[in-house]
Amino acid sequence: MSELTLERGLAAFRAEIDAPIAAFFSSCVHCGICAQSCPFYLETGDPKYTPVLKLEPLRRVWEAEFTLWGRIKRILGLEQKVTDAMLAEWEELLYDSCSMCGRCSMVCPVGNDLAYMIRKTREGMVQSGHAPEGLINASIRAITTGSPMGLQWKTLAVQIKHVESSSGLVVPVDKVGAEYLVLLSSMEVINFPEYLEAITRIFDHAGVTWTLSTQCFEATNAGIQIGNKDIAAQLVERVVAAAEALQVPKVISPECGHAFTAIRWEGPNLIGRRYPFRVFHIVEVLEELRASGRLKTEGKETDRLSMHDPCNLARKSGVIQPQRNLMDLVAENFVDLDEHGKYQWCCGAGGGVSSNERAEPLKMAAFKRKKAQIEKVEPERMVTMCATCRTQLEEGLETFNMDIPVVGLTEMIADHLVEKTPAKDDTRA
Amino acid sequence: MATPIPEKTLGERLRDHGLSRRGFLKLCAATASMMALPASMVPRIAAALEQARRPSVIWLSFQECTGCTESLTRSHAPTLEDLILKMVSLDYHHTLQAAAGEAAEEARLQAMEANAGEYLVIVDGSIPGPDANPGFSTVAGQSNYDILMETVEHAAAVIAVGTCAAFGGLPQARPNPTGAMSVMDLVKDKPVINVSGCPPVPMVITGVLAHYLTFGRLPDLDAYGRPMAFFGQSIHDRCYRRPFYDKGLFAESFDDQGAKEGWCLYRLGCKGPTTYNACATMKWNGGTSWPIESGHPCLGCSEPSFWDGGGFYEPVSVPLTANAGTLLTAGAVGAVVGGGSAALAKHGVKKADAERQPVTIDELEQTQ
Amino acid sequence: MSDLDRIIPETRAAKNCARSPRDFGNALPVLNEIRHALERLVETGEETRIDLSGMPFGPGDLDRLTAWLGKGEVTATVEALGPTQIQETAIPGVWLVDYRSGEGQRLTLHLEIAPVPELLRPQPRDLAEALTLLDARLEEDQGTPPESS
Amino acid sequence: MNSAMDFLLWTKGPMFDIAMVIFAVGLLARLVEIFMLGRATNYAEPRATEWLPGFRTVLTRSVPDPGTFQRAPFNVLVGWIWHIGFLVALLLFVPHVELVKGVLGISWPALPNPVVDVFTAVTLFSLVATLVHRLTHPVKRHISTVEDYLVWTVVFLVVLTGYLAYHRLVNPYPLALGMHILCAEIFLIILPFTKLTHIFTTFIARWYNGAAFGRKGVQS
Repeated sequence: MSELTLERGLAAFRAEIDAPIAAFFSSCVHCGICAQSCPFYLETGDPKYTPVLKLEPLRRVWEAEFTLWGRIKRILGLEQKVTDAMLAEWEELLYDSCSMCGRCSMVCPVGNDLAYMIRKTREGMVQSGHAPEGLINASIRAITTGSPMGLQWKTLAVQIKHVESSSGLVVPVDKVGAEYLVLLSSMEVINFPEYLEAITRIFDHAGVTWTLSTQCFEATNAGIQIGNKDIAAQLVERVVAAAEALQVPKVISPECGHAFTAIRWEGPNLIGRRYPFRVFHIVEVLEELRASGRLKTEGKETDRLSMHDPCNLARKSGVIQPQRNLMDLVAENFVDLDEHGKYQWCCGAGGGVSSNERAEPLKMAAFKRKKAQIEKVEPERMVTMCATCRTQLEEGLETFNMDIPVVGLTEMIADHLVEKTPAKDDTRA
Repeated sequence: MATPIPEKTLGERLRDHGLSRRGFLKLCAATASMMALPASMVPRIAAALEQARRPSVIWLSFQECTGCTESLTRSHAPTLEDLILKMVSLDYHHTLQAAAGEAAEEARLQAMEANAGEYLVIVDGSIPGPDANPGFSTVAGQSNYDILMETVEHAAAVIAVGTCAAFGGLPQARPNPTGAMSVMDLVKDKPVINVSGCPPVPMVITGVLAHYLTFGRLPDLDAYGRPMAFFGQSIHDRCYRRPFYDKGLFAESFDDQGAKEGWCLYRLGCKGPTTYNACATMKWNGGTSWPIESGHPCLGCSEPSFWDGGGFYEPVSVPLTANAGTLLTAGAVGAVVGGGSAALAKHGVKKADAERQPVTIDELEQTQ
Repeated sequence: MSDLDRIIPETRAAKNCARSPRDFGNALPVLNEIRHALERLVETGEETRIDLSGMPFGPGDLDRLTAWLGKGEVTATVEALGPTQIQETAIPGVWLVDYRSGEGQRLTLHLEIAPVPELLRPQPRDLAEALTLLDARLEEDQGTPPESS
Repeated sequence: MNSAMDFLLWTKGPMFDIAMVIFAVGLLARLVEIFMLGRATNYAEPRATEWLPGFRTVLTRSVPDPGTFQRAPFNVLVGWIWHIGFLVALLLFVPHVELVKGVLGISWPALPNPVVDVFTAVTLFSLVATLVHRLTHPVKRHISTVEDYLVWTVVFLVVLTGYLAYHRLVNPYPLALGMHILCAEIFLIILPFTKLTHIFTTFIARWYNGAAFGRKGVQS
């Protein structure tokens, strides 16, 4: 029976090296600025968490096999070898202490996209058998059950019933030819069922046709987090198959950061072809509805609100202004954190850190950066649009005894929808 | 022309020739100036010269152009005439002596015998080395090398006058067809003083003689065996145009405004920064001017390998042979090498991709 | 070119470079050196000689210096090994001593900071022989001029 | 003959050729090694084109975001100062301009020597500061390798010998100049094989970074 080995890991590192990787490693001057952008270094003060150092295994393979001088060094016996022991040591650095938030990619003076390199390095870690247990289990569950948390359709079906009874609306399922296929994340289904009700009401309000798919409802991708193409591709294929089966032109990724980047940016490359549909984050869809006047709201939140931009949505996907436009729609006392948008700070839970139980202390340490940001602005509530971020914010704020509730943006929009009766008149007219 | 060892001191001799004490004092002032010594040294020089004795000098000319002799005979202070008559006994010099043929050579041998161990040998011109064809340069059928070695054997010291004698000069420039060598390449067991320059500043030649005469010993020398008094500072350091260099004001062509204003000639190829000589203070033609003052960059003629040290009009910082062609060729080679290296790497990537085993959940489970 | 032309500066050279007036050059440091020497002369009587031919002067520097020093009351010529022109500058105690060869070429040019330039004073050994010389002359009724030593 | 002038002529002659050839071969090899690897086709629907954001990042990445500047002001400022000083001395000193003109036939205006001198002195001080920083800052000390110190030494020696040569503080001058040229040649020789390649590859890296983020709608 086949097994994961160092050789497979090295081959995976090799296969991941492309022109940008070579340019990045060629350019690093060890200035250490990346550490100043990493919440894991900043909040622990341990220099081993310097981002560029986390890439050492990949760098060694690049130097030895992709440079002239490296080849000469290899002949002279000066090669720095990548060993199993080394990879075991680096497992913590590449998984526990990196949420792939990409902030280092934004500040590196020579322009290195470190998050891109971390993602590629994880490929070799998986192939060599050095991925953390929590992520392995999530991957296995995702493949075998369809959900990283082992959630079944029957659980979701119960949620759908609740939503339908509380809203008096129908949640469309397996509706061929709908405009949007809505995907969910297991965490939302379990922790934040209000999201499903919110989109049901908003889409009904705006007259959007949409559907869920019994074939695939899960948007999250454990393969992306653990860093393995094979698992990631299988999970993406499920989404594509479901969308193709229902012949939808658009797919909506839920309030989950990595799920969006997985489907939106990595997915087509994982399966090696363009999608027959387009992918949007729910915030993008809401913004489009708002801009086209299909979102009619009344009243505004009056308390002081601030917002946490999920890294995957803002910095890594360019969705920054839409959520602010939507906030302006429903909040009159909104204030941004000091560093926000593409320069926001990670909550500390992304990139698989939240699925990696072992990383719990580091995850909480990294949160302190966010905590400090929140303390500076002193909001009464925080708004966000990622279930993982939201969970982390709630846990973190509770840990530090800060009484600041966290709400999802979509629900907040749903709360302010104008009552539907006049809309019926409109359709009649 | 051979002279016996002078029994009288120089002071007595000069007075015999009718020189008054004021005249002698004046001679000393001129000598101090010539030796680049401070004027405060004049009394000491006077005391020393009073007691000095005339040395016998043998002048040998080899592969040379007579420019050095020309330079010396135009030395104005004191004129060579004075020097010959009053200060040294020039017993042999091809160009200047009256005697010719056998008699001339006889004069040299006589002087050597009469002053064995005490005479000075002045050499101008480079010498075809012991391994070169001796026929490249001969005097009276004798090779330059043989004459030099024979003459130097009982000399007190050798003064190599001019860059050819000091460093090989023009004859030694690549490809050095005559196997030319400098005096110090060949003479290892006698003190050799190099008075380099093409030609040397005439006062420097006489100054070295005056120093030997005055103090009875050789002057302090630099790493090239040149008298520190004259070669201790670079042209650049003593150049009156130095303030322009320091201010960054340069002539960029020979007729631009900078050239007319007398700005620094660095960009026109001036070798002043790397050249050590006394031109900036001693000047030429009776103190009238010197190359930089007349608007021409220093060629660096008093330095070794100056003929092979880059174009006269190339600034000091310009590499000798490197050019864009070399760079482009090397770049092209690099591209090919890199292409090979990258192809190899790319092959590795493709192989890794082709042989890639997908990760299965079974495999993941095993690592638990 | 007459000797006096060389020693007593004219404005000719200054005019030549008037187009590019320069407030630097190597004349100024010499002027400072003269000042220090003069100070020593006044305070301790120490005399100083400065060799101007060894200075890295640029065109016009020497002329500018001599122009600055100006011309004093005393001019003297010593005929020994060619002429030597001695010119007092406008600064008492500062002398220009221009040593020339028999052909009129300058051997060297000194500045002497002294009450009287060395060359003008009788040399001590000559002075020692002076009395003998005078006696010899008195003894010679015909008054044949003695040879100078 | 083992003399300063021979040494200078050796550094200006054969050694310069050797250094330039190794530099050109090594650098081109490295650049080809990078570009030939290429990038996989990206099938994801882009939000924007890559070219313009790529070039924008090439420029804008020279200036850090305000937050980073606040967190690492010393690193940023000293880095800026010595890079500017080094570039001014390298590109705008008259002898260097003449060198480029002599080798490549292209030239540009230079700065007055005293200005370059000030830049050089400041560069020397800031280079020392970077070394102190590297030796004392926990992150920099931790991530520094032998190569980092080697490269620092070579860069420092290039500037130092240049300064000494300009001020003629080493005698004889041909020795001082030869040392400076030799150090510069060592710099050229190690450039393609050390982190000094960033002089060229940083623009490639920045472009790739800007392009990757740009196609997702973020100006990185």
